[in-house]
Amino acid sequence: MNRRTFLGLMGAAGVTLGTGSVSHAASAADVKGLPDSGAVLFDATRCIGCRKCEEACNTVNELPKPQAKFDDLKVLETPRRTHADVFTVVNKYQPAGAKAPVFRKIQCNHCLEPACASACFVQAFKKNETGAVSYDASLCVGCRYCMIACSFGIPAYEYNEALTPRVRKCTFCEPRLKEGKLPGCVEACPKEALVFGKRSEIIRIARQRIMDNPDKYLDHIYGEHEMGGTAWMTISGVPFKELGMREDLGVEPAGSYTSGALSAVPVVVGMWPVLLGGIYAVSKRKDRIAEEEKQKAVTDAIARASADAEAKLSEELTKAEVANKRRIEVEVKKALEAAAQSQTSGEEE
Amino acid sequence: MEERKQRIPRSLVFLALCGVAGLLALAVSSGHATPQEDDGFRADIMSISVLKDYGPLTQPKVVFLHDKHTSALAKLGDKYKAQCNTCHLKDKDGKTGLAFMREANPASGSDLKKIYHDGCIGCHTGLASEGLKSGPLDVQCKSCHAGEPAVKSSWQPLAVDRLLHFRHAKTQEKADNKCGACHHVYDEAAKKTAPAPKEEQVPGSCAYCHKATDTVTPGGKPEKVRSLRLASHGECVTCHLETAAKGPNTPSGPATCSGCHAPLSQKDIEANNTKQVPAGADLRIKRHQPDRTLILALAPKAKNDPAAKSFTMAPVPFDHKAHEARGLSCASCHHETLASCGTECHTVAGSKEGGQVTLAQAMHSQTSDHSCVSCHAQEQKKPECAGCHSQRKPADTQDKAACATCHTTPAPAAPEALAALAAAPASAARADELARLASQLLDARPKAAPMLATEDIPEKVNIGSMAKDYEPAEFPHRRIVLAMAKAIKDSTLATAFHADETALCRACHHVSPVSKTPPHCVSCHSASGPGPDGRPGLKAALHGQCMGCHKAMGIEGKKPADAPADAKPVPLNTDCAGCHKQAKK
Amino acid sequence: MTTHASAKNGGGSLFTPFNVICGIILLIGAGLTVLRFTGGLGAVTALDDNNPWGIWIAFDLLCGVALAAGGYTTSAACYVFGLKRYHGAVRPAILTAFLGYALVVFALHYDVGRPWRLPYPVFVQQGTTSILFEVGLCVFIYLTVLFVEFLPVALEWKGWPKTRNVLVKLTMALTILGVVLSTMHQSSLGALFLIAPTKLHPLWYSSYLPVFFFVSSMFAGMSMVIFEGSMSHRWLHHKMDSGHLDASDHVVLGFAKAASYIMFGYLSLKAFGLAMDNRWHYLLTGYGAWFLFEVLGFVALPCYLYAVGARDKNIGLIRKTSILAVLGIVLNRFNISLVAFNWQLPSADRYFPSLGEIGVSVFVVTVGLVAFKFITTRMPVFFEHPDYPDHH
Amino acid sequence: MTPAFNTVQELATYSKGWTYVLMGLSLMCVVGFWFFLHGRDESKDPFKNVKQHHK
Repeated sequence: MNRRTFLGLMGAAGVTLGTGSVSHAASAADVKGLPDSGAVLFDATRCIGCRKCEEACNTVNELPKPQAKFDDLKVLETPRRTHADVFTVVNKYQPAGAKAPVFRKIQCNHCLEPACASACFVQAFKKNETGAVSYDASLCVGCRYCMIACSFGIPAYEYNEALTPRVRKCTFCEPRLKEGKLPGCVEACPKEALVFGKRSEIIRIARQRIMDNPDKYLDHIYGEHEMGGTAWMTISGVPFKELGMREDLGVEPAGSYTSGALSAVPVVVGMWPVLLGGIYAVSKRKDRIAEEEKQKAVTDAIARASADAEAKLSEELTKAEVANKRRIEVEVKKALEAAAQSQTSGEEE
Repeated sequence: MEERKQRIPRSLVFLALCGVAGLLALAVSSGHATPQEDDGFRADIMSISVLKDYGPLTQPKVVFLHDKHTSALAKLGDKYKAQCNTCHLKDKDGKTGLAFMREANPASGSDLKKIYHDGCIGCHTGLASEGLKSGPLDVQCKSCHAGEPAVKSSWQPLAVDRLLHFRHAKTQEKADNKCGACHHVYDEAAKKTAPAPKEEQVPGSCAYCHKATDTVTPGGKPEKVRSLRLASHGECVTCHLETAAKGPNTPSGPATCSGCHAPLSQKDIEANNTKQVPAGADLRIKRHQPDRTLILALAPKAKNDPAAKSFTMAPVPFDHKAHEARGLSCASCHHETLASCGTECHTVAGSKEGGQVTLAQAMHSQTSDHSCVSCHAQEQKKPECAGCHSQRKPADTQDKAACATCHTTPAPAAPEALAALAAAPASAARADELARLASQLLDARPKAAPMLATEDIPEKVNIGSMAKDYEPAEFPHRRIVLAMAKAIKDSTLATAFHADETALCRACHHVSPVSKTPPHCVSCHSASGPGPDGRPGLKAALHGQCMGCHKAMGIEGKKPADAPADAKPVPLNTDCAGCHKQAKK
Repeated sequence: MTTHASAKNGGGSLFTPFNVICGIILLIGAGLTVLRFTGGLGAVTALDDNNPWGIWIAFDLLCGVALAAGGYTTSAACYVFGLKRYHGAVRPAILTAFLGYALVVFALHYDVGRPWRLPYPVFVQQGTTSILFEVGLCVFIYLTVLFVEFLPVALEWKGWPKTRNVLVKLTMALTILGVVLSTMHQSSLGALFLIAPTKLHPLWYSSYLPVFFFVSSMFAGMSMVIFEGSMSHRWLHHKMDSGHLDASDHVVLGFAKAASYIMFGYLSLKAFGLAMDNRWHYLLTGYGAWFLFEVLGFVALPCYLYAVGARDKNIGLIRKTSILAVLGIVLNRFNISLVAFNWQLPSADRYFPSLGEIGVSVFVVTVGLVAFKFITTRMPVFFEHPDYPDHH
Repeated sequence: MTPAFNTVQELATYSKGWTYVLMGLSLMCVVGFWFFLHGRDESKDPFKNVKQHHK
């Protein structure tokens, strides 16, 4: 759809877009992604909402302790989102028809093609081999475009930092991964509602569970394809919408939505000078022609006038032969005057 | 210039309005992910799209709430004198049709459309003009042509089960037109249906003739047959209304959509059924069915060769009566015809009549709601069973030994005899013989599931192999096992299938060799976390078993009924210290 | 004339109502600035994790850039399309544009977390996939271009003919460069929101967003030139020479006509946008009404009124219409970045600007006004410098 | 009313179809609008402005 309407856009720019989309497609085809990067499966049918993962996350990342202790489950009554000092939250949902509440863990999904990375104008975000989408505060300008771009609404911002505010989000515990440890939350989960592994493996496991218990799970792995695929995936027994997960995200990576506009840019650089130069030349030329025509009109007029005068003069001369000298002089004088007159009037028209 | 001077203020006024409207609407709609808010469920949602028989619809379907209209009209009192006939016409024999304001569909779609538009909008405007509350007028198509209803539907089909049938039959006991009140046959002479007063005259259940849609069989007698929907509403609702008309003290059935099709009303109906039907009453609907029989899986080629010994599978003794007593109606297993499954349709090899569904599939299908296995699987969803069975994937429940639970061969009966019996044409004698053999097998079945001797069941188990932040959990092993055994004691199904004494053990000690001393969990579930194959680690396995079971049985946080007085309620899944105390550091 | 002007200005009392009001606003602004850079964004703004962009982006950036489009439209009209009688209007337009962009950058220093890193995307590490990178780059270059384009004015004022004449020779090149850059970043400001199809309301989201923004920036610029012209005429009439004065009516009529025509095209584009993505049914919702309010009330209506004004040579009507059109641009940018953005969030989580934010925005605009007044009362903007009679 | 679509292709065909219709319309309208816009312009003589300007 997007590509197609983008065609329209290019049409508006009056250019064939071969360059833009084709090269885009070709280069994209060569990219294999990171099938063996780290991934996590969240199984909503296993989660019991004990908030052990939140606690672990808080400790591992040395985040400030919240007022409510982590074993206080009343917190679950109100839906929450991630914040600068909360990288993950578990929310409680009461799906229509389900007898027991269902819980869902929210954190950065570590997209395969991250929107934040595609949106960041200093490349502060990067998808790594570990699977983590890491953030480099030493480059961040704090424009918060990443927060606009993320369709999962994950990145948060230190609004109360005066001079060194950072964007904050789940790090996938990348340092721990590099030490061969599990992410804090995964390690802490008492039910293995969170399982860590190679993405390819994780998808296989998820499929296995769905196949083994067809009436326990919906036949969909959320995150396998959403937004071009994410490292954190979810399987559930209730519709994902019931768990506050958007089902209208589509399978296009966020970057693909802007690639069209981006490939239109060079077209502008290439064509505008040409078009504008052309217009300039044309308008210049029109002025010149107009100028010339004006000059011509004037000179013609003068020429015509003097010609008449000449004619009159000679005719009078022939007549004058039969007349006496004085009368000739008189006539000549008259003729000259007439000529002079007609000339001036010629100039005027 | 002047006109402009007027134009501007006018356009500005328009704008102001548009803007205010926009703002208000914004304020209202802001933050609503979906424009439609779900306010409750209804059982009377009809979507009117008859025009689609005349070509593609140019408007979305009309969403029509039938009860809403009837109740609203009823409130109008005298304006509702005509009752149903306000919207439904009487035909020449004074029977009220089910179509809106017509006896038959007109030739052209536009006429039909006119009938509806005049009918609906006419009535609405009429009411509105009298200052009465009315439905949408013709201003905006969308208000009627909504396509999808804004409310969710709770509509449930209502099956006339044996209880309901019994209650209806009871009302007609004295009447000489007993069965005929509902059941009818086609009288060729009169070219119309005539009641079938006597049992033997009844051609069968409604579904036998009345299919999902109107059926026209050229040359058939009759040629045209109403759909089950039209038939049932035509008969039931009309009859209910007529009885109701006799006066307040003649009991009558519901005449509204929700009366029959709303889940709540269906609960009431069931409650009434059980209340009004005497305990010992014989509820069976006599359809020449056997009490007990033997389901034979005879290979096709053997059909006309009595001597053949080729059974594809040992026969299954089937207690038809017992299954009826479970509250099943004919339709629960049979399709509209009551022919025995194996003979014509679901043959061993499969046949066209049976939609190529073989006998084996018909009986074992996990998905169809007619098969034995799927129905038994439903039973496993009961709380007392779900604890164990929700944890096992269906595959686990089908170890091959289980086949023999149903498929058994009567001891003396030689295969030849069975083959001959199978091939023999249906007859009373054949039926009796099958019944005899079936009884022989059924009576041989254990009356109670075998159990380990109580002392062989460890009383308490200390689960502490990975105690770190928490002290070991003391697990009241024996009490739980005994409770489980007690819960399923009375179920013949469970008794039949838990035929071996360790069956219950395997609920938790799964996929390990059958034994009184099963291996420890840790021998398969690593204490260091999940296996690469996705097998749970020890902690998750244990938590999965306990919590999963508590949740599935719905006893989480509750005190089991038969628990000793001193027992504390089953801990919540999130109550860690409920099972193992926080370790003191 | 200049000397005289400045003398008069300097001589008169400083406490004119204008100066007093500006002074107060500037003081408040200073206060808020301190607050912002000691307490962080949270101390001044109503922004939160769901709504990372507020009016500092919606108004100061999006509207600022759009309304500063007068620069490239006017200079293009005059130099590229050869409408020489617009010459008198070029300098004010360039000045407004230059100030506009300067203020945009100025305002960004408040909105962005670490302002001193604003050069990073250009000089340290380039996030070339980011639309914002392109915007930043273009704005950065274009600001320079505008500065060079405006420099001659300052030089005439200071009286450095040589450099001035060199720069004037560059006019053509600079103009075309300006149009190229403007096309790029004006459209890219719209493209910024392409990445969030699930957050922006379908009526406003379209893969045409870049085109919408570019096209609307054209008539935004023209309307702004007309509007700003009428303002100047009110307050700075004494600064204008005959050349500028008779140019200005030409400009008003010509731009009204052009704007009206472009608006027509913009309207068609809007319709195509809806049609391409088949978004019609949303028009029946509350957002639909609001959308129509924007498109009919602040594009279609001005489009029509401009046309009428141009036909009747009705300068007054055109000037009034220009206000409507400018408001329309503001409304559009606000809708896209605030009203229709995050439309699916519950109303409790929606954003509404804090007084602090509004304060800073007002402050920024005031700074602009003051600068504009300062320059126009001294430099040869509305009049030709006697030593440099306009030659073309 | 939008009919139901089974494939993106169908949806696209539908919406693009309408887009083409609209394109046609706008092309027609733009002509009308052009004349409305320039309806009261004084004489079409191209040199008029030039002369005026030259004076």
